[in-house]
Amino acid sequence: MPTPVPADRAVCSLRNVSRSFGPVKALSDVSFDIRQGEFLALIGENGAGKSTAMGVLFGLVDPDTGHVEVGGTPRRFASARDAIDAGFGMVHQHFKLYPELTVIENVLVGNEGGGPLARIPFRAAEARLRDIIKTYDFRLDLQATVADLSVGEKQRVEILKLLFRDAQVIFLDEPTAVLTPQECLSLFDMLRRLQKEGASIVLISHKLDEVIANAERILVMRRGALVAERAAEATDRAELAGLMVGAQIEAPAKVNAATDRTVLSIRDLTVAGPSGKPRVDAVSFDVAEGEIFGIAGVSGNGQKALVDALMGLETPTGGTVLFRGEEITGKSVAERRAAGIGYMSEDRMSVGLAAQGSITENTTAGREHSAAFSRRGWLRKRAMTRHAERLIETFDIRTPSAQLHVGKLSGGNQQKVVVAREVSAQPRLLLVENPCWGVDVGAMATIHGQLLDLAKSGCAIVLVSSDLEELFALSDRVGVIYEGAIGRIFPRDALDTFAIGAAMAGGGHIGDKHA
Amino acid sequence: MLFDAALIDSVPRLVTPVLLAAIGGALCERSGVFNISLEGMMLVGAFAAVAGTFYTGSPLGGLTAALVAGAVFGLLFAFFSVWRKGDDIIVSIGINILAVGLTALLLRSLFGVSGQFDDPAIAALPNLDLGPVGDIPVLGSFLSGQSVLVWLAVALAFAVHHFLHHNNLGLRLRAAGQNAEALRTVGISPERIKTTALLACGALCALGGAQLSISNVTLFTEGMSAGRGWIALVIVMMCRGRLLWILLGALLFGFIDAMSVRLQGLGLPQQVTDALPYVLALLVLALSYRRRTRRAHAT
Amino acid sequence: MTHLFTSRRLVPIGVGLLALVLFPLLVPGSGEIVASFFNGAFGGRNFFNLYATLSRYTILLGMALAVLISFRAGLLNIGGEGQLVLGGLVAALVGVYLPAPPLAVAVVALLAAMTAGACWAVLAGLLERGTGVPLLIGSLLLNYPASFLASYAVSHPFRDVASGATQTFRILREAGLPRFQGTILDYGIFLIGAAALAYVILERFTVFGYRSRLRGYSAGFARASGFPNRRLYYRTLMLSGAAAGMTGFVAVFGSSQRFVDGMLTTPLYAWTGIAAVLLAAVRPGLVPLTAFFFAMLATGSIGMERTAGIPREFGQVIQALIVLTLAGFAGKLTAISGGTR
Amino acid sequence: APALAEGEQIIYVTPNPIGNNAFLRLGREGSEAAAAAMNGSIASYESDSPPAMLENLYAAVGNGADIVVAVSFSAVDGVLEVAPTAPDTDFLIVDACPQGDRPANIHCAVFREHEASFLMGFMAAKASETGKLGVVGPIDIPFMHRFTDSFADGAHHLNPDIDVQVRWVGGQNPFSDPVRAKEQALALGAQGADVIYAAAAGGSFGVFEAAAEAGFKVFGVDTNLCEFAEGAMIDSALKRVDEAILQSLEAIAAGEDAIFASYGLKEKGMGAIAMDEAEAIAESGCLIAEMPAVAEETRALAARIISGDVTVNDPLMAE
Ligand SMILES: Nc1ncnc2c1ncn2[C@@H]1O[C@H](COP(=O)(O)OP(=O)(O)OP(=O)(O)O)[C@@H](O)[C@H]1O
Ligand SMILES: Nc1ncnc2c1ncn2[C@@H]1O[C@H](COP(=O)(O)OP(=O)(O)OP(=O)(O)O)[C@@H](O)[C@H]1O
Ligand SMILES: [Mg+2]
Ligand SMILES: [Mg+2]
Repeated sequence: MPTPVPADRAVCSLRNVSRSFGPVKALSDVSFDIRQGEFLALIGENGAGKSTAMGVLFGLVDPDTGHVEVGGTPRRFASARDAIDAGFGMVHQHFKLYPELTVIENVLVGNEGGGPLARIPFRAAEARLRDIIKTYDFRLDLQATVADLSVGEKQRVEILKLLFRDAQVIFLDEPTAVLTPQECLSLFDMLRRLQKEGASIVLISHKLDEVIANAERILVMRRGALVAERAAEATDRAELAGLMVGAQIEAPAKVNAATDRTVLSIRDLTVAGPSGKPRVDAVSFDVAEGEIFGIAGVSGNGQKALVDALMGLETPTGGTVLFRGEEITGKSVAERRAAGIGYMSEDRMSVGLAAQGSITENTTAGREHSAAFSRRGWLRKRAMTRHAERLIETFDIRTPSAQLHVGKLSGGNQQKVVVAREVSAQPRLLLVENPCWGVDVGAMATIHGQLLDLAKSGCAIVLVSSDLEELFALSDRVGVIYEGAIGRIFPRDALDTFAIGAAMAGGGHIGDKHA
Repeated sequence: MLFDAALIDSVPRLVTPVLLAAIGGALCERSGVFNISLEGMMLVGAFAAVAGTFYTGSPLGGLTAALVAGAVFGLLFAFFSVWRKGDDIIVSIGINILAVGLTALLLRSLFGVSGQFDDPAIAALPNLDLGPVGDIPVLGSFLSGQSVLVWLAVALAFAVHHFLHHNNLGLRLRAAGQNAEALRTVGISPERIKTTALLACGALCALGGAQLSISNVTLFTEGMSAGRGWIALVIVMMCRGRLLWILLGALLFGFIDAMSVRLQGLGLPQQVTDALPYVLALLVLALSYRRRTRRAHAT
Repeated sequence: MTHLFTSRRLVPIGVGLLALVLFPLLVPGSGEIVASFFNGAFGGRNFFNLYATLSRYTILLGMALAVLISFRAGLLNIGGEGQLVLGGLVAALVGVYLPAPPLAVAVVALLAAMTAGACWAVLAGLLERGTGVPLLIGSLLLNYPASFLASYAVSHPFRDVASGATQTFRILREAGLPRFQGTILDYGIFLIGAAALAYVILERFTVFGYRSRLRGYSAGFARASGFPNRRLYYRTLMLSGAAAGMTGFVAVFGSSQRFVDGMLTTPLYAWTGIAAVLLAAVRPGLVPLTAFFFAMLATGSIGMERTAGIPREFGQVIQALIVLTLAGFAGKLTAISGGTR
Repeated sequence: APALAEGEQIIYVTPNPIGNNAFLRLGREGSEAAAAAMNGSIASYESDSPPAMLENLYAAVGNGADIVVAVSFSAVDGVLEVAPTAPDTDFLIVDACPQGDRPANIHCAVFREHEASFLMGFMAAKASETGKLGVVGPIDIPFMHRFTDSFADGAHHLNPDIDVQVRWVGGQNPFSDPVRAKEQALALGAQGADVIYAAAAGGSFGVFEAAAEAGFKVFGVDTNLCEFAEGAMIDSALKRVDEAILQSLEAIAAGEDAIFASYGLKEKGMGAIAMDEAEAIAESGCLIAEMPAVAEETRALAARIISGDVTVNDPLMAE
């Protein structure tokens, strides 16, 4: 343990740091301190430069100009090793885990101690990790293979890594995106305990409420620059949102468009899974024309398999699916699409889009064989391009040309391509998974507006989201999925964060699911 | 007619070159390098072993030369693929061509011959005589009188297995194969790890080549690896880099190879016995994958 | 077309060619070597070597096409060698034994060769979809039985008894592909060229091509978009195998007029085809150039041995260094990132 | 003998790289000797695959060869194609000949390898104590049966009950895989064969090593290889390509058209060390030097073959 330092003293700082990636200025002249024992939050739109700032502090990104200071003296981190040795630890936006190694091996990689040829210190590490697990009530099997863990458990492995090496400055890049409210609570509990023991915490999050609730000091970034600093107790949601975007954002208002004409009717739908436990367990519900049916749940509880079964990507082992009165249980994806079912996958880069394809190619997919885009097997390229250009116009996709590869678009614009394609197909039923993952406040508002408009025009929507705010803003009803089964279904006027959170955790108390 | 002492005796000799190369291939596979130039690296080793033995007069010199040459080729691979980010397959193709061309060229320029180089000065690797063990019927000739590399290869299979699972570097190597970027975030350069793996792979393949050229026979022929590196690659893919399986797989292939000699004696056409190992490999793969997928679905 | 010539990938080729020009200026005596290389690739009496290069190019382009078709759709079919050999063998058997007028013999042989290649490719596909053996491994392993089978066929049941060599009888002479007068180059280059053109049109302008291309970009996307993936999978493999089979037909009905054991395997056509496609980053527009590059290298270094007395191993070493340099400085390919299913 | 023409350019085209291939080397020596005799020039074009052969033939004509010496079956199609386009060039195909009529400028020199193999088989049967013989060949192709089958025929000529086992090297590099060849020989040895005919091209060296380790005797092919298997090699089936090429080129210079020459024991194109002069045998380094009785009987057998009293079947024509 380093000797205690008086509070208010900066443990580390960025000094006039700038960094560009090609034409993109990810950071421009950014300076701030991280103080001993404080809980700091960093917020900003997509691409504001938050992750890059952390990368610089952690030795992963070299600044073009400016430098990092540790304990008041300039330091150059040649690699993450130096940062780790300086007592820094980081939970990255995307997990940095080795899927086929065990939990203990994941923790040990790079922290083994001893030379490269020394034996892996399994025994010593195990004792220490058991201690930590007990202290923080982690519930992790050290010998489990990481690929088999749930998202929440993977998150805990990441944090275990930091605790194992006694990190004194802890960076967390959007750690709560995939956790239940209860899991979030326990995460923040633990972070505050660490803080009490002298650690500094730096949190990046898009969830303004949790930032205000937990952080002491909030830094706001916009387009690579630091634009504001606020004390948590002296600000509110609206102010922060305004600071982030540079303008006021209006969330689209929910209108109730649901009718009583049933579009989708699911009865006892079951999808088998490994180890005999079904991934989707006798799910039944109806969705009406114009209705948005939300599905809440910790990711990994079967929502993906449910949507896949509805789309024909997964073969159900039991139950029936009726679409507009007609049974479609065994139909193919193509048949479902032809019948008017659309799908927006959460895996934007490899399922929602073909990243190396052009915008034109992507906006045609699923309807390439229709008379609009082809004749007797020959593509009508002109029609395809015109269609793409029309969508670029109406959906405000920022691109120099319709022939650009979608992989070159920014995340928000990529998602707009998906939305444009699916909405323009005028579906009768749309299956949507986490449409706003990694999307900033502005684009989120646009996408939400489009989904609401679509519902108004009579389309039924099944919306899977791990973001409760999003579900609450859009849904007419919300079903909670837990271990493949949908238990309670909450009508719009009975939506309650904690009741839903409890249902997401299996109805019991915090952390029960992973016991 | 099918089984006799000579069959048992020949299995270790046929297994060893393939096994050594496969261990090297496994290191690449586990560290996330798709190296299909085992064949070329083996050929280089076979040449260097003969040249080294010829110049130093001792097979030890040959082994050293093979190790160095193999390691150099491993480094070359690493430079173009790991550091210059070249495509593994194209780099492998380049390395294979280079091995064929360079060995033939050196054969001409160093020894003034082409096609083949043999000379009384090329001494064979010593064989380990296990004394009384050699008198055990059948098993005796299998165990005793084999070259030191045979035992080294088997020991290496276990040692590398142990190394991967119980040594820090082994852990990092497996980690590099799983998620190289994650490794970077703990301050370890995946490039270095992969380079190490390639270095070892080159050296191991070269040892396999040495077993061919200064133990199985004591001469060098152009192209004398004769497809054994490809067999090793198939074994690595089949066993997905798991060493104990690789040991088994190499034994199986060696046994089939030795058997194919006998099967000709039964009147099977030579082309059929030649195709046998590959067809068998396909069958084994089909069965094992079938089980694997069925387990994934059913359980 | 401009993007083709500004492509990053062509830079190293340009640098390589530039080096070939600068090399002789800087190293005394090497000018002769470089000249003999280019003479070996393009010169000779009546441009004989150019025709030899083009003749090799025909086969390489055919194999590159076969690889391209499957890689483009994300299917790692590296069994081109087996498909080529069986195509050639079947073409030869039809050419020798079918009692029919020449044109009919040629057409049937072409179709039979394409069918044989397609079947062998589909076999690897069935293995993958039926048992889960990855296409990459299955198609590779199927190469060996194919070439041993062909070797057996021409050593025993179908061998040219009179010659005693391991080859089939000569095909019906009038059925062979016509030659350019007095050269080694035959009209097969038109056939392969037409096939390549047809593929480009198919790929650019048809629904099939659109689907297979996007499937190559992402298999998950193809599934979610409702493409008929099973059909697409087998059709692509069939097309790829058929292209290899057609190349076998061209080799047999073109210059050799019979199937000779080893004629399609020892020159490593299939592997060079893969290298050409990878070097072109699986981009159809670049493949003809990279295939030509390899054809030129091969013919040039043989010519160098003939005229300058430089051992071909030297040429091989140079070729290896060029391949390594291109790989190392042209960046990793990205186009075949899609899964194999 | 008719002299050779003055200052002609000979180009020697081989089906494989010459390397250490004794047969191709001898062919080159023959061509070189001929070139020297006529103050001409000589170049070798080595092919590495069947298609490359045709390329090399075209190149040879393109580079102005007066005489093209092309070796093996894979030259036949190519020569038939190229020769009519170059009426001023003479083509000598060694080891093969086109069927039927051929242009005047295509000449052939073929060998009757089976005759020499027959002698080897005879000697092997004489030398064997176990009554078991072996042959190792590269791949099972008809041409190689001139070695394997005729060796067996020779052995059976002496003793119809003798057992002859044939093994092929096979694999991916059958003509140059001493490692596999050695395994085959060791396996034969383990099954009791005490004399083995090494007809495995490059692989034969593996057979010689096996002989040294396992203590059996061997026979070689093409040239005197006894120095490579000292104390183990009895004799070699000699194939005098150099001699044959020289003779054929002389005939060509004499202006003959479409020469066909077959070289066997009679023409001294094929032979055995046992058939040499006593002095040559003594210096050969081969075991036959210590087996005068066997050598004597072999010479007698050779004489009967030459005179036609004993007919040696050609396995190539058998099927
Ligand atoms: N390695 C890189 N190469 C090129 N551009 C990059 C790279 N890393 C970041 N960028 C760009 O720099 C800008 C800042 O990215 P950064 O990841 O820091 O944003 P962020 O604030 O973390 O956004 P998000 O909320 O989406 O995580 C973005 O425009 C991004 O596209
Ligand atoms: N004391 C220990 N504590 C925790 N993990 C350990 C310990 N000892 C070994 N391991 C890990 O447990 C796993 C099993 O080790 P073992 O040596 O038995 O490998 P294995 O099961 O044979 O592996 P493979 O299937 O790859 O052959 C390895 O991944 C190793 O790293
Ligand atoms: Mg970020
Ligand atoms: Mg194990």
